Amino acid sequence: MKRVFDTQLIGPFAAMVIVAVIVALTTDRFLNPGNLSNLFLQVSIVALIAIGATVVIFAAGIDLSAGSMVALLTMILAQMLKFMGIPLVLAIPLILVVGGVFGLVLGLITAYGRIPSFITTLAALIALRGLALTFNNGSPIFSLDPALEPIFYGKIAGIPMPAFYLLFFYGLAAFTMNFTKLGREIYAVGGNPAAAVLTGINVKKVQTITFVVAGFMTAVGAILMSARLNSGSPNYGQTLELQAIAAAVVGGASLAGGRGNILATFMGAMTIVIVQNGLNLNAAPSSVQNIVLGLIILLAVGIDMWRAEISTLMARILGRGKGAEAAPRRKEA
Amino acid sequence: MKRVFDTQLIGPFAAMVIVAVIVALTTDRFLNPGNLSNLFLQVSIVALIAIGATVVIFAAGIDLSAGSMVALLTMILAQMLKFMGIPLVLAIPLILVVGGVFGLVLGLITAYGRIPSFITTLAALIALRGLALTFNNGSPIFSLDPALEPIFYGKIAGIPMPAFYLLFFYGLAAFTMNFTKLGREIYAVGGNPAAAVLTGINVKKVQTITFVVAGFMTAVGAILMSARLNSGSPNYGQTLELQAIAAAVVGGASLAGGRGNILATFMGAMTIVIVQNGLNLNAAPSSVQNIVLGLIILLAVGIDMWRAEISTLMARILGRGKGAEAAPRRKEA
Amino acid sequence: MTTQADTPLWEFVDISKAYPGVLANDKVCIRLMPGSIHGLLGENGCGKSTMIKTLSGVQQPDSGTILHNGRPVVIADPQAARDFGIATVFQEFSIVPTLSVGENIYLGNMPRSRFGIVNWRKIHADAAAVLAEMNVDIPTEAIAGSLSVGEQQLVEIAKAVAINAKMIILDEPTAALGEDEIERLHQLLRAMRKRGTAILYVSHRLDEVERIVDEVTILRNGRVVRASGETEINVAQIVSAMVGEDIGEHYPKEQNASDEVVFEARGIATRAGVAETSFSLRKGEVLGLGGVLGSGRTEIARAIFGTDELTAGELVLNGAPVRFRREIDAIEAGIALVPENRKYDGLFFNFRASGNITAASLGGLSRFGVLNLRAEERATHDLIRDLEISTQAEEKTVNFLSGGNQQKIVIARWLFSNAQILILDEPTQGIDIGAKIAVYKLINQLTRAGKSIILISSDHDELLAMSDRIAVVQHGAVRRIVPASELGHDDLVRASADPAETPKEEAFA
Amino acid sequence: EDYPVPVPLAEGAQAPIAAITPVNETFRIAYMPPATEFNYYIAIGEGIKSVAAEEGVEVFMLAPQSGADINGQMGMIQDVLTQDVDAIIFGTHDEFAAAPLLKQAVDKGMAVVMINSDIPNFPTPIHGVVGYSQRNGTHKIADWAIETYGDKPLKVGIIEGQPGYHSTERVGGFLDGIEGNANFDVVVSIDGKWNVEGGNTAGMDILQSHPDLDLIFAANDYMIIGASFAAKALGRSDIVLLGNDGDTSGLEEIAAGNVTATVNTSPFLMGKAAMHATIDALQGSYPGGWIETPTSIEDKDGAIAVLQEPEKLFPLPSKTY
Ligand SMILES: Nc1ncnc2c1ncn2[C@@H]1O[C@H](COP(=O)(O)OP(=O)(O)OP(=O)(O)O)[C@@H](O)[C@H]1O
Ligand SMILES: Nc1ncnc2c1ncn2[C@@H]1O[C@H](COP(=O)(O)OP(=O)(O)OP(=O)(O)O)[C@@H](O)[C@H]1O
Ligand SMILES: [Mg+2]
Ligand SMILES: [Mg+2]
Repeated sequence: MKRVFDTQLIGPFAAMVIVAVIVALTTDRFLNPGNLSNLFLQVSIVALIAIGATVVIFAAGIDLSAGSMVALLTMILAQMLKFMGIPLVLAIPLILVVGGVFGLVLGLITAYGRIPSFITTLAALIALRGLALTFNNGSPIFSLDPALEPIFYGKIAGIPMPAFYLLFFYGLAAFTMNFTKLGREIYAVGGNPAAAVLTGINVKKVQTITFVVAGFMTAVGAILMSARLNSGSPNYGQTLELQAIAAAVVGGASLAGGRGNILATFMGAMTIVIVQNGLNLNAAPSSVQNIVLGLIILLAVGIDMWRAEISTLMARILGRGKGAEAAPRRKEA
Repeated sequence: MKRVFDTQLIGPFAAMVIVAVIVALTTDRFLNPGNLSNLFLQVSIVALIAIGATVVIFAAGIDLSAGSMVALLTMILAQMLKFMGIPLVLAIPLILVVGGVFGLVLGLITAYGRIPSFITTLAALIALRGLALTFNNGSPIFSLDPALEPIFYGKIAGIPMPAFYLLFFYGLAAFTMNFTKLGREIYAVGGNPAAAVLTGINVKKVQTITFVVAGFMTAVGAILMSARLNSGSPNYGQTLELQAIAAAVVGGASLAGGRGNILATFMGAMTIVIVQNGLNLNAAPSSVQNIVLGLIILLAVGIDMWRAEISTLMARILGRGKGAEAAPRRKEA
Repeated sequence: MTTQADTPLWEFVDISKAYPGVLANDKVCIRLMPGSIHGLLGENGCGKSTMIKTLSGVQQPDSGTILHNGRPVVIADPQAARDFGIATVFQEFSIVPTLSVGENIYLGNMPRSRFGIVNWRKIHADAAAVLAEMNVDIPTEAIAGSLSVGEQQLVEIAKAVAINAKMIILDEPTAALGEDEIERLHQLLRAMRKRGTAILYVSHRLDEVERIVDEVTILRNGRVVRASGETEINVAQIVSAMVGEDIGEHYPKEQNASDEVVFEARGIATRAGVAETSFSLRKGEVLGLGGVLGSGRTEIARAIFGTDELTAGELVLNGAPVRFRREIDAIEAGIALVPENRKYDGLFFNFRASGNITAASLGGLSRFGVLNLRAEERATHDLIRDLEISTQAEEKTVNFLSGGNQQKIVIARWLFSNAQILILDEPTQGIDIGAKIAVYKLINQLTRAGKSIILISSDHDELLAMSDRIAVVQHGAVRRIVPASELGHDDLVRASADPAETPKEEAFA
Repeated sequence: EDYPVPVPLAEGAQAPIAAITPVNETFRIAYMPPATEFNYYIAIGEGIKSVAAEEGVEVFMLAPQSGADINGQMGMIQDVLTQDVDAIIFGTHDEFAAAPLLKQAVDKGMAVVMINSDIPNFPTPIHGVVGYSQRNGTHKIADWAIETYGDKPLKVGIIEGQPGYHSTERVGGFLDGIEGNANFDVVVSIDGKWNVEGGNTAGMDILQSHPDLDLIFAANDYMIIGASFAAKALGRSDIVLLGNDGDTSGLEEIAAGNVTATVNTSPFLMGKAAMHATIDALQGSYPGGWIETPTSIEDKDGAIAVLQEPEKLFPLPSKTY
């Protein structure tokens, strides 16, 4: 467990707590239980998609396609439920498979086609939204299936369903990254792909798998989105990929790959959502929300990057001389 | 001149011509002079912003902020013209300075703050649009100044004004990149920053300059956008940064930095616009436009990446044995 | 025809491998016997690493047969190679800098429980045991990227040792090691040989080849020019076989030193570890810096070059104190640094020779910021001709050139900048004997022209032969300066690695 | 009266007014439009605020920036649900997404009023709907166009908004209006993404592919303003340009002669009506139902007349007319 809850979590955890305390000080509505359970609803979709985004980043890739893929998948799900008469119990696994297959295609193009993932997924960001628009003449499909809503809004023992998905998928992801061959291979591929090849790791396969994971988690997010909004729309999920990447980055994942803790991504996502919640509770305009989110991203990465300088500075302020130890420098991504 | 029009231009130029021929075959409206002059109007804003995006990419950075910065700058310009009574002749240089200063700030954070440019400009992408929304309650500002429109729609000797801006700025950029110390240093920094430091190049300064260029060119784009729509709006320029990057990439710039020809970016932008124009002339829905644009990006990079394999294949098809020469491989970005 | 004991463990027959445009291996045959150290030698680009990649399952040969204990087999991938008991230390670092030392050692081969769960305790315990066996003191929890280059190379070797292989392949394992570390590696290899391990060994350091290798195969242009047993293990014979001609003196040293002091370091120190270092450099002199791995020679170079800020002391150039706030100040004062890793710190692979050669002199090559491209081409052309660099360099980007040509281009950069003082940090690392001699001749040419050189080299023979005086560096400080002629190989080893003064964490325990 | 007499909602769509239980002494009301990107909703908000100031009621606005960000809007509604808010005045691009959350709001005793809509059967019962008839407004402008230009054959282009209720209704109303008129020939219909930039691009595109267009109808004022620049650029000053909204900037463009006419829907007045109705609902004096706010067709003269009454507009005109 020491391995899962390692020191890399301290920073993101501290950031989350500090932000929560600040928000709690500005409004007493924050700590109200109803609001706390809201946080899980709010964070769920982006946090689940961020698992995939983070795994791709661990392997030194980037996935810009999630937002458009969510739109496309909600449209496909809506099409299946509303116009093709496919029952929900069948449609859901099908969507998960479709998401995985999209990820597989992106992964194959990236890994075996040797195209930088930024390009592959940028192309997908553009093309998949186009594809989403080809369904139902580009109109949203509303009112899908009453059984869909409880998937998002349901509760078990008073705990909102999304909390369980988060627990399950983050648990699985943390286990995989820390205790399985695949997880370690992902870090190795991200840390030094050339070395990974020479140690017999099938780098292209591992890279491809990370995109399959991303596609699958995007499908999970798309199902929750459909359930929350009981509809599919080619406009859904705009900038969701950036939010997912932001969560990973605020959680300390290095865009250069090979470094980071998947649980920190959850904390990154929570930090962002707590800030947004706090701004909502204080009725801040959306302009302020954007500005604050931008600054948080910058600050989170900045603090991580300047750790050595900051600790030197702290040491100096505390009068302890040059006690600070230099942290290994991140590579520029 | 051999240096400016080098072999790197052949591919993007061929792509542009092939696409133009295909479009011309599908509709006889394409070669109509009115339509051709329209192409310059269509391409101008994205092609001018793409100069900055490309220069940043040459130095191995990435600029995601252009779209939001356009929105903010159109709002600032509108504010100045409409509510602050600043005359146009003063407002335009001011906006160029403001754009340059925004670029400077992003460059300083990236280079001296050692934050990956993806992060800096992602934060800016989010925050600058928020900042744009703080002007005029987030509402667009219309009917700015009658003298603004001719900047975009005016003609000299029947040639639309944007053609002159393109000529001027691409000329200047091509000259700078190929014939000046700064241009060479940009390529050096993008090619190997560590080596650049050891050859006495001020890497941080050069990186910062590329962002100043990007900010300045974004301001040029914003002025044209304001002139085109005679208004400012916090919604303008959405995904413009991606279109600019797409132009650079279709033109063959390597995201890993150090490689590419600035004039090829113009051809990349033209290729994209010709395809869109062709689809419009054939009344294709916007869904198809997105899908085709995604595929073009993928194909352009793919062909560049697989050059060695393709020429081997061609040689084999033409029965010339293994005459193919190895092309330098791009690094994965 | 042979006895059982003479059956090769591995036999590689007529292995060919082409890359686009080059036939890197042309019907290469090698026989590897258990309990024997087999040298695979040849000039840069002759196909050694290509052969090794094929043997390690990284790539498949275009044609040829591989026999394991006499039976034909296919080494499908690196995992298959490992299953055959083959362990490889590759020329390119295959350390993952973001992972721990322990994990690196077992990467691709992690001990796991029945349910496929990674057994971290076992990884660290076993890794610690391997490092102990190698007599290396590195914590297994350390992040590999934070280690020094030499330590990383040792972890690299530990990866191969950990497999307990029947055959171990080492591709230039000593390029980043000092004399002391090399000796320890040799001890380890001798122990393995005794255990019956087959060893394939690649090095451009022919002196160490002479010391350890039992038999050699020599390649030229992808072909075997001397098979095992056809050449005696002595440097002169090996060299003539490699290069195809007799090259005479290996260290063509010229004495060009004068008495005029051009540069002085007076008690300089930096945060990177340089402590109270003083020395002087004379016109036309080669001052060698000798020391063990991590003794801080590179750091002294960085301090002189303005990369690291001085915290004490001063630099004196031509009698006047100077202060370099960054590299460009040093360059403008006529100081040059050829970094120890040309690939990461030296070359611009996106440029042809011209861009690489002029990179440090763009200011002088331009007026009002506009470059004089014609002058650039002319100067490049002349330097390529004078330094006998491959003329391909004029048209193609430098990633197509051999290591020796690449190194010459980095040095040419400083000839073009007209530097008066050149710091050469491991200038012959990883380049073949022919290219080394070219670099030595270049050093002579420079000193003859009145330029001064600070030479950092871990090849003691080279350092002793090419230097006028040698400064012994320990813990970031010059301990003493001796004329090279008064120092023998053994003296240098002893002087630089005085065990009484070497704290445990600095070198091998 | 502050607003026209409400029309009853569809069977089962009316939430009981009596069940509204305000929790605050001074009412606290959330105004939650689908996006801040449309000036239109800001204008409605100003109407709401002006009444709030008169009546001493607290009101705050919470909305995502983009109308496409429905997920973001749902998050905001959720955040408001856990607060001590007495009423929600909302508009949304996805009724079905909002329904479950608004049901919770109704169940909690909040007053829930939908703005800028004419939907009689919201998926969950709510207390009121305020807005003009989307279909009638554009039907009227079609009638006006037939009357003004219908004496000769016209080729018509349509710029739709992004697909959804508003686009369907407005375009549908226009098509209903020209239905059966032999002189109106719709030759092209494309998406202008509701904004000026999109309208400009769409205008450029349809004028290039159909250089013979005589009339363009766009589903909002922003898009027709964008299209007007395209027409000007292509030297088509003769083309008839019709919009919808009565946005101040739209009216000013009409007054300047750049756009021909629009459906004036007076968002500022709509906001005032909605706020009055909401306060009445909280005080139990609102009967429930749909308040239809009036629309009118304004050409150049009409637009100038409207602009001469700046107190009914937001934002204020850029000059006095
Ligand atoms: N991946 C590759 N693609 C194309 N050519 C290659 C590749 N790898 C090696 N080569 C070429 O194959 C030839 C043999 O290279 P190899 O690396 O085997 O030489 P080497 O003997 O190991 O040289 P050195 O002593 O410098 O390490 C060289 O001409 C080299 O440029
Ligand atoms: N740019 C750099 N930034 C941080 N650390 C560096 C840098 N360059 C070198 N070092 C570190 O400095 C330490 C000492 O370097 P090194 O081992 O090369 O010493 P040295 O005495 O110069 O040895 P040699 O020259 O024999 O290789 C190493 O840990 C190395 O990683
Ligand atoms: Mg080699
Ligand atoms: Mg060194």
